[in-house]
Amino acid sequence: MNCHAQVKKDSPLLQPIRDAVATGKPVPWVHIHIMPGYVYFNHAAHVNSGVSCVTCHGRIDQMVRVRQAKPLNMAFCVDCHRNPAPNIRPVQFVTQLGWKPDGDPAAIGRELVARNHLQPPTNCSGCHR
Amino acid sequence: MSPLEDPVIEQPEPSSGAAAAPAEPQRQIYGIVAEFEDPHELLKAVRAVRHRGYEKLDAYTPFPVHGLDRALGLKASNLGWFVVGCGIMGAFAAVLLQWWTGTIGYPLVLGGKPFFAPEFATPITFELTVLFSAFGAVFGMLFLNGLPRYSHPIFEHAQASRLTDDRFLLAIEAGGENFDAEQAIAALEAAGGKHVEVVAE
Amino acid sequence: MADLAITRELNPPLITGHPSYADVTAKVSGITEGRMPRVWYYAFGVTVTITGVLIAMLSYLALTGIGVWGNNQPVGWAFEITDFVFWIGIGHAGTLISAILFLLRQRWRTSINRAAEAMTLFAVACAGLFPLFHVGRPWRAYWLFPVPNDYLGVWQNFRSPLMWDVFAVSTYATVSALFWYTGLIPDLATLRDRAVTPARKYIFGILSLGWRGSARHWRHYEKAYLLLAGLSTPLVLSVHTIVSFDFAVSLIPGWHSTIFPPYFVAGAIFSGFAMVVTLMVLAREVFGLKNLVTMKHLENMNKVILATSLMVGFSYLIEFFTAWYSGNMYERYAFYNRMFGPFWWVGWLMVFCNVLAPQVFWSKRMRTNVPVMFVVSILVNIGMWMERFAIVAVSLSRDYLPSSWGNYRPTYVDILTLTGSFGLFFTLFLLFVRFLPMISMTEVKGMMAADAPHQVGEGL
Amino acid sequence: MSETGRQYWRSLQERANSPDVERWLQNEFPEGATELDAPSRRSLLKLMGASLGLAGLTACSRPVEKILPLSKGVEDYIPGNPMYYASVISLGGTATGLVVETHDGRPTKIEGNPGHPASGGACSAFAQASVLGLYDPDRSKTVLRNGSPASWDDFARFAAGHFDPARIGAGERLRFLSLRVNSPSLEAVRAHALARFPKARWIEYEPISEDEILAGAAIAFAKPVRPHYHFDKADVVFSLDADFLGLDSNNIAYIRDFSKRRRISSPKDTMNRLYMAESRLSITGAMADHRLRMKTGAIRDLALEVARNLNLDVPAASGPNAKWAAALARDLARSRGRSLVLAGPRQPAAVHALAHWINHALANEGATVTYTETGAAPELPALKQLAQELRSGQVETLVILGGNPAYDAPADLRFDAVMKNAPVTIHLGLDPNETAGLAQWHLPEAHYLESWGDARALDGTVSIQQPMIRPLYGGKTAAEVLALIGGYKDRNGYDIVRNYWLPRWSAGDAEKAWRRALYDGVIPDTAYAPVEPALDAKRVAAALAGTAPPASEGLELTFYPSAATWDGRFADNGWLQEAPDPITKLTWDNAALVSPATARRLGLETEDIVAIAAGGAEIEMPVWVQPGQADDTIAVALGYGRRRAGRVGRNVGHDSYLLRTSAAPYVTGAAINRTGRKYKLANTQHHFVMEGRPLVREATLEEYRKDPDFVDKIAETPKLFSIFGQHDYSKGYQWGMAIDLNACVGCNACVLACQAENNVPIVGKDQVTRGREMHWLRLDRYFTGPEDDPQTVTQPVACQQCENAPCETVCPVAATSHSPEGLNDMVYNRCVGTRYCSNNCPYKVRRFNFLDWHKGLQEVEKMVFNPDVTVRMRGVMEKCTYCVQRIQEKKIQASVEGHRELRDGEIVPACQQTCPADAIVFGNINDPNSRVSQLKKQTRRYEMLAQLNVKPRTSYLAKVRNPNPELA
Repeated sequence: MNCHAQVKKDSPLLQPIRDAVATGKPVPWVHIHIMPGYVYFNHAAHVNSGVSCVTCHGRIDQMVRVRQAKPLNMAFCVDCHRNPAPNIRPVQFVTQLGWKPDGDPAAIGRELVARNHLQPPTNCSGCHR
Repeated sequence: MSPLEDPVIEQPEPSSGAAAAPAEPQRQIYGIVAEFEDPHELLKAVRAVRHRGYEKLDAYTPFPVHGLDRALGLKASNLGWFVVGCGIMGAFAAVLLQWWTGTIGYPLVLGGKPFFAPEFATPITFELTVLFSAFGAVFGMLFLNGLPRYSHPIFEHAQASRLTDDRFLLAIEAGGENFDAEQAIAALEAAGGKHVEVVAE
Repeated sequence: MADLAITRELNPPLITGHPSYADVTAKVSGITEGRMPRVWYYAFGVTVTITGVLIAMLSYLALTGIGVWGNNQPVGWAFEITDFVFWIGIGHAGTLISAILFLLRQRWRTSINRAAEAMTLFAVACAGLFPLFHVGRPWRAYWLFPVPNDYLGVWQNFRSPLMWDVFAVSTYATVSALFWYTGLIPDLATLRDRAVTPARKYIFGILSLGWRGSARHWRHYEKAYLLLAGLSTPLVLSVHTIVSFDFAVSLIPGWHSTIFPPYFVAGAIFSGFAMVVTLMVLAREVFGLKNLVTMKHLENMNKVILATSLMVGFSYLIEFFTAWYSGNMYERYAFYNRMFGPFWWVGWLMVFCNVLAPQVFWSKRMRTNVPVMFVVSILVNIGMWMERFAIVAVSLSRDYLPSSWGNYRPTYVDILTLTGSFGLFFTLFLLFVRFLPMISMTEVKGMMAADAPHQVGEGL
Repeated sequence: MSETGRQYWRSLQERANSPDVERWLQNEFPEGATELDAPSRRSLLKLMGASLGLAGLTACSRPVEKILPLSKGVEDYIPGNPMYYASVISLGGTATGLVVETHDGRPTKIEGNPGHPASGGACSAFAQASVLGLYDPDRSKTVLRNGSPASWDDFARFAAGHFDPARIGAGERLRFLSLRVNSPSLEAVRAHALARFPKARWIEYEPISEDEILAGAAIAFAKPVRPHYHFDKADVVFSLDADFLGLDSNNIAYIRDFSKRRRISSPKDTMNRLYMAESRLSITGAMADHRLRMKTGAIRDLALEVARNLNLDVPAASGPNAKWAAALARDLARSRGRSLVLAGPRQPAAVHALAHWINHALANEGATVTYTETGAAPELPALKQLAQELRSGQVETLVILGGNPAYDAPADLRFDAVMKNAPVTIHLGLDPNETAGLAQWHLPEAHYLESWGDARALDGTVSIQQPMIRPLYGGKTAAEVLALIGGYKDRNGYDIVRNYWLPRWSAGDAEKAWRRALYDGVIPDTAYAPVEPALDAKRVAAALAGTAPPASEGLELTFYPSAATWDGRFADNGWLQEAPDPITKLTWDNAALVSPATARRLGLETEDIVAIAAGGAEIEMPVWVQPGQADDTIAVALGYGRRRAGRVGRNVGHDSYLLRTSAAPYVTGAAINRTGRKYKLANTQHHFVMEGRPLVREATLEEYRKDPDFVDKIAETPKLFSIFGQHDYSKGYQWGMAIDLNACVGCNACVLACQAENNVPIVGKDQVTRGREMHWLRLDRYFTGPEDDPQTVTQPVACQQCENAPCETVCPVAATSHSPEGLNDMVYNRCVGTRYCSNNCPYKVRRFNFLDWHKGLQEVEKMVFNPDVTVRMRGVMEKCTYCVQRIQEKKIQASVEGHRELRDGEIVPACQQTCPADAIVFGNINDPNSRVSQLKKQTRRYEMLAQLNVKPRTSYLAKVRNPNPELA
C-alpha cells in the first residue's frame, strides 16, 4: 500500500488490494499468458538481454482489459531466438513499451547482440526440460 | 508372335492412316452400330468396312481384342508421357521436402548426421516418385478416355447390355466424310453384323 | 500357326471345360449376385466377432497405455512390430502375382490375380494398424506425417528409417489400391450391365465410371495397366527393403545386418504365397471354381513357395555365417542366443516351418495334393511369424550390456490383438468375395480368345 | 541467508493463522484434483499457489485460471526461484548436515551441507529420499485417542491432569522410551522432565544397535568410548565384518575419506589396501582388495590369528586362513600408525576390544582412530528391563517418543503384548504404525523438514534443524510433546531450540551467532573433544578367553539393516523401496541370502520359499542365491513385512524381526526347510556376468604401473570413421562427464538424488518384475571370478550423451536431438512413443512410460515434484540429460550477471552433488583446465562400447585394485 496510502487512497479500483492487505487473503489474479507445463520461460534471461515486455505482452499499458496480444507459440519464440536483433534494446528501456529510438532499432539491436554475445538457444533443451 | 507372348497386351506400333478425331460438330445421330458374336468376326468386319472407306469407326468389346486397334487404325497411347512427367514431379517434391525441412525449416543435429544427404533422402525420393507416377497412370488414363462419363449413345443399342459380357459392337460413327446411313447399314450387314441399328446422338 | 501349336503344348489351356464367354461372366458375376452358400455366413459371423475383439483390444490399449502389452525395457518392440512385418509380408505376394508375373507374361496368374491383389490390400490394412497403435500416444500419430504447421515450426526426421517406412507403406497401400481398382473397372461395368435392382445399377454405374469397352479406351487402359505393373514391381521390392531398414540401419546385434533387404523380400514373397494358397484352396472348395483356379495354378504357387523357402533358408545360413565370421562377440552372441537362448524354441520352429516343411514340394504328388499344400501353407505362415519375432524381440532381449538383458512375456492383449487382426483380414476378404468379382472376367475372356482354336492373327 | 531464514519463518507464522488449513490439507485437495498424466506444470503452479497462500486457498475454490500471490511478501523471495536453507537429518543417533532446496515453500530436494563435517556436501540415499516421506499421504494426520480422532487440545487437557505431580508423584511408574537422542535441546527438555519426575526412567532404543561397539570399548578402556576412524590416514585397513561404507555406518564421511585413498591420477600414486572378512557380501566387501567370506562367528578366530602374528598375547585359535592372516599381519606391521583395524556391530564385544588392542599395538590410536566420550551406553539391557517391568505391571504410563518398538523390539520381549499392561501408553510417531495401533494415545510427529530442532553428528558437531514448511498435519516434535508433559518453560520447537542456544553465546552477539548457525548449518566448537583412554590388554585377553569358539557346523543366520527401509522406518518410502539393493539388486522385498554352494547342498533355488526357524520362531521367506555369501550362512535384511504401515509399505517383504531375540540380536543358528512353493522377486538385473565384454575394465595396481595404458589393451578398438563429416563441437561449452570406477562404492545415493531431482516416477513391484523400472541412473553390478567367491564391480550408467547418438537418428519426429553443447536433448512433449530410440540405444538407458505412473496421485504427493523438470505423461520416452535444468539455470544466471563465463564446477548435476565418494565429475571438456578434462587426460580413461563410434561424452576411469603381492 506504500504509495496508495496517499495516492488514490479510496479509489474503488483499489478496493481488492485494500481488502487483501486488511484480511491477508491474496488477490486472485486471472492467469492470461499461460505457458504449457513443458515450456520453461525465464523472465530474467530475457529482460536482462534487453527484450522488452512489449515483445511478448504487447501494449499492456493501452489495454483496458488485459488480453494475450501475441501468439506465444513455438514458432513465435523460435523466430526471435533465430534473429533476436529486432527485439533487443538497451536494458534500461525494456519497460518503456512505447520506446521509439532515434535511429534504426534493428541496427541498435544488432550492435547489442554483438556486444553481449547474445546467442539465444534454438535447440530443444533451451525451453523444454 | 512368340509362344509366350500374351495377346492381351500386345504393343501396337504406330500406324499411318487418318486419326479418328473425337471432336466433331453436333450430329443428329451418333452412328450405325452392328453386333458380332466373336472377336474374329469383328476384326473381319472392321477390315471390310474400312475397305469401303469408312475411317470414323469405333468398336466396343468386353475385353481388349488383340489387333483391333491396329485394324481400326488407332495410334499408340501417349499415356507414358503423363507418367514420366508425374514421376519427375514426385522426385522433385521429395527432395525439396527433405532438403528444406532439414536445412531451412528447422535444422536439427540428429545422430551427428548432416542436415541433408542423398544417402538418407533416397528411399523417400523413390517412394514419392512411384506414388506420383501411379497417380499419373490412372488419372491420365481416365483423362485421355474422357472418363468418368455419365452416359453414351452406344448404350442405346439393343445389345449394349451384352457388350461387357460376350458381344462385340462395331460403330460407323456419323461425321466421317461421305457418311451415309443407308450405305453404312448395308456395309455392316454385308460384313455379317446382326442387330444393325441407327443409334441416335 | 506353327508357333501357336507349340504355345499350346507349353501352355495347355488354363481354363478347363471349354466354357463360353457368357459362362465365365455368369459364373463369376453369379457369385456376387446370388445368395452366398451357408458356410459364408458362418464364416462371416466368426470373423466379425474376432474383429470385434480387435477393436476392444485396441481401445483398451489406447486408453490405458502400451503397458497392457508385454513390452518392456529392453524389449521395446515385440508382438506389434512382428505382426506389422508379418502382414506387410503377406501383402507382397498379391502384388507379385498381379504385377511381376504380369510383366513376365505368366498367363496362369489371370484367374488368381484379382483375389491376390485384394489380399494385398487387406493385409496392408491390417499391417498399418500396428505401427499406428504401437506409439505411446496414438492421438499424436499424425506427427509422423509431414503436415505443415506454423504453430510448432518443427518437422519430421527424414534420417529415421521409421519415417521411410511411413512413406513406403502408405505409397504401397495407395498404389496397390489404384492397381486393383483399375483392374476392376471393366468387370464393374459388367456387373453394372447385369444389374437388375436399381441400387446395384446405380452403385456399379458410379464405380465403373461409365466404362463402355471402347477400342479407343482399351488402348490407353492396357497401357495404364502395363505401367502400373511396371511401377508396382520395384515398389513391392522397395517396401520390404525399407521395412528391413528399420532393423538393418540400427546397431543392435541381430538387427544390424546388410543381407536384410533381399532376405526380407524373399521371406515376404514366401509367406505371401503361402497365404494365397491357403485362401485359394478354401475359395475354390467353397465356390466351386475348380475350372478357373486349376491344379496348375496351385502347383505353380507351390513351386514358388519351394523356391523362396530355399532362399530364406540360405539367408539363415548366411546370417549365422556372417555373425561367426565377423569375429564380433556381440554379433556372435546374438545368434547363439537366437537358437540356444531362452527363446530357442522360436528359432527352431522357424527353421522347421520355413526351411524343412516346404521341401515336400520337391515331389509332384505332394505339391498337387490339396490337403498337404494346405497344411504346409499354414506351417509357413506360422514359421514366418516366428522368424520376425526372433529378429525383432529376441534380438532386443539380449544386446550389448548384460546388465540390461531382459525377458519378454506376451500378455493376453498381445495375443488377442494378433488374433483380432486375422479377424479383420478375413472379414474384409469375405466381403470382397461377396460383393466383387473375385476373378478378372476381362482377362480370363481375353485369354480364352487367345486360346480359341480358330485363331485369327494379323498374319492374314 | 540467515536473514531470510528468519524472515521465512516469520512468513510461515503468518500463514499459521487459519485452522481451516489443516482441515483443507487433511482431505488432500478433494475438489478439482488434477491429473498429472498430462505433463502439466500448470497444476504445479496451482500447487505453488497452494503452498504460497494456504490461508487464501481455504477461502477460494481454486479455479484453474486463478493464481494466488503471497498477500505479504517474503524478503528476497522471487516466485519461481528456489531458495536454499541449511538443516540437518538424524538417523540412528547421528546427524548429517543438509542444504534443502525449496520451491515456493515446498522442500523438493535434499543436498549435503559442504560445511558439515559428516556431510562435506554429500548425503546418503536415505537423506535424499527423506523428502518424499514429508509428503507421504499416509502419515499420521490427527491425534488418536484409542483409535478415534481427537485434538491436541484434548491431549493437552489429558496431559495436564495425568502428569500432574500431585497425581503421578515422582514418576515411579512412568517410563519414557525413545530413539537414540542426539539433540542437545531435547536433552535439556528431558533433563527438566526427569528432574520433575525423579523416579521416572528414560530408555533409548534403536533396533540397529551399537551395543557391542560400546561394550567392546568398555572392555578395552573400562568405559564405553566411541571410536572414530580416519580412513584418509590409513594405508592398510582391516575390517572385521564392518560394512563401514554401507549399512554399518550412518556417517558418509567414511566413504569420502576412504575414497580419497582410492583415487589415483597417475601410476606413481599410492592407494590404500582394504582387507575384509564378512559373511554377507556388503558394498565394503565389494570394494575390498582381499575379501574372506566366512561365518560371522569365525571372524573372531581370524582376528586372533592376526593378533598372534602381531605377537599379541591372545588365546590360540586355529583358522584355515593362516597364510592370509600372516600376510595381513605383516602388511599391518609394515604400516604402523598408518593402518586401521575395525570390527562391525555383529561382532561380539571381545572382538571389538581386540581390534582396539591391535590398533593400540600398531600405534594407530590418535592417528587413524580416535575416541570420544559420549556417555552412550548399551541399550538392549535397559529395554529388556523395561519389558520386564511392563510384564510385571510395574509401569503405569509409557511414553514412546518416536520409534516402533511393537514392531522392531527383539521378539522374545513380546513388546507388543507387554505394552498393553501399561494402563496409559502414549505414542508419538510419523505414521500410524504397529506401536501406534497399540497405544492409547497416538500423536502425529512433525517431520524433520517441518519442525525446529538440533542434532549432533557422530563427532558431536551440532546443527540447527530448520523447518522448510509449516507442519502439514500439525505434528509436533518429541521435544514439544515432552515440554508439554514435563511443563517445560518453552512449548514450541522454535523457542525450545532458540532459547536453549542463545544463552550459550555471549549476550552481545548471541543473535548474530544464532543467525550464523542457521546460515552455516553448523554451530562452531560443538564437536566432542577426543579422549585418549588407556587400553587394558589383560582385560581384553581375559574377555577373549571368556568367549566361546564358534559353533563350526550348522547354518548361521545374520541380520542386517535394509538398504531400502533401514530398520523399517522407511517402509513407506516408495523411492527407497524401488531403489535396487546395491548388492542383490532386489527391490520391494527382502530375501534369505545363501551362497550358491549352500543352495546346491540344500537343493534351493532363487525364489524358493523356505521356512527359517531361529530363536524359537519360524518365518517363511523367499531364497536369493547370492554369490559371495559365505557358505552355510543365511543373511536376512530387517525392516520388511510391516503389518501396519501406509499403502506403500504394508506387507512388503517378510518380517525377520520375528526371529531376532535379545540374546542374539545379530547372529544366531538357524534351520531352513523348503516349502516347495515359489515367490516372485522383483530385481532389476538378471545377468551378473560380463560375458567377456570390456564394459568395466580393471587391473591391479602392479599391472597399472607396469602398463599405464592397460585399458586400451583390454579391448582393441577398430579405427573409427564415418561416411559423413562430423559436426563441430570445438567451440563454446561442451559438457562431458567422467566417472571414476575406483572411487565409486555403489552406495545408491546418486540413484536417489537423480530420482528426486528429475521427478522420476516409481512403478511398483509388479511393473519392476515386468522390467519397467524408470531409474535414469542405474548401478550395473557385475561379478568376476569364481561363482562362489567372486570379485564385484559396480558401474553407474546413465545416458552417455553420444555425439553420434543412435537414438536421435531413428526418432521419426525428432523428439530427441543434439544441442550445440553436446547434450542429447529429450523433448517429452514432442515424443510420440515409438520406443525406437530405446531399442537402438546400446546402453539401454532410456526409460518409457508404459503406463500412467502418476495415476491417482494425491495433490500432497505432487508437492515433491521439482517444477524445473517436466513431469512426463504416459506414452513418452525419458532419460538422463546431465540435469539440463541445472545447466540452463546456471547459464541464465551467468548471462544475468553481465553475460559472464561459467566457472568450472559451477554446474553440478544431482548425482555428482550427492556422491560421497566424489566419483562423478561433470564439466566443460572444451576447457583443458576443468576437472573433467583433467580426469579424461588420465590413461585409465575409456568409453564404454567406443567401437560403435557413437562418441559418448561420459568416460569411465578403469578400476584399480591393490592386492597384497604376498597373496597374489
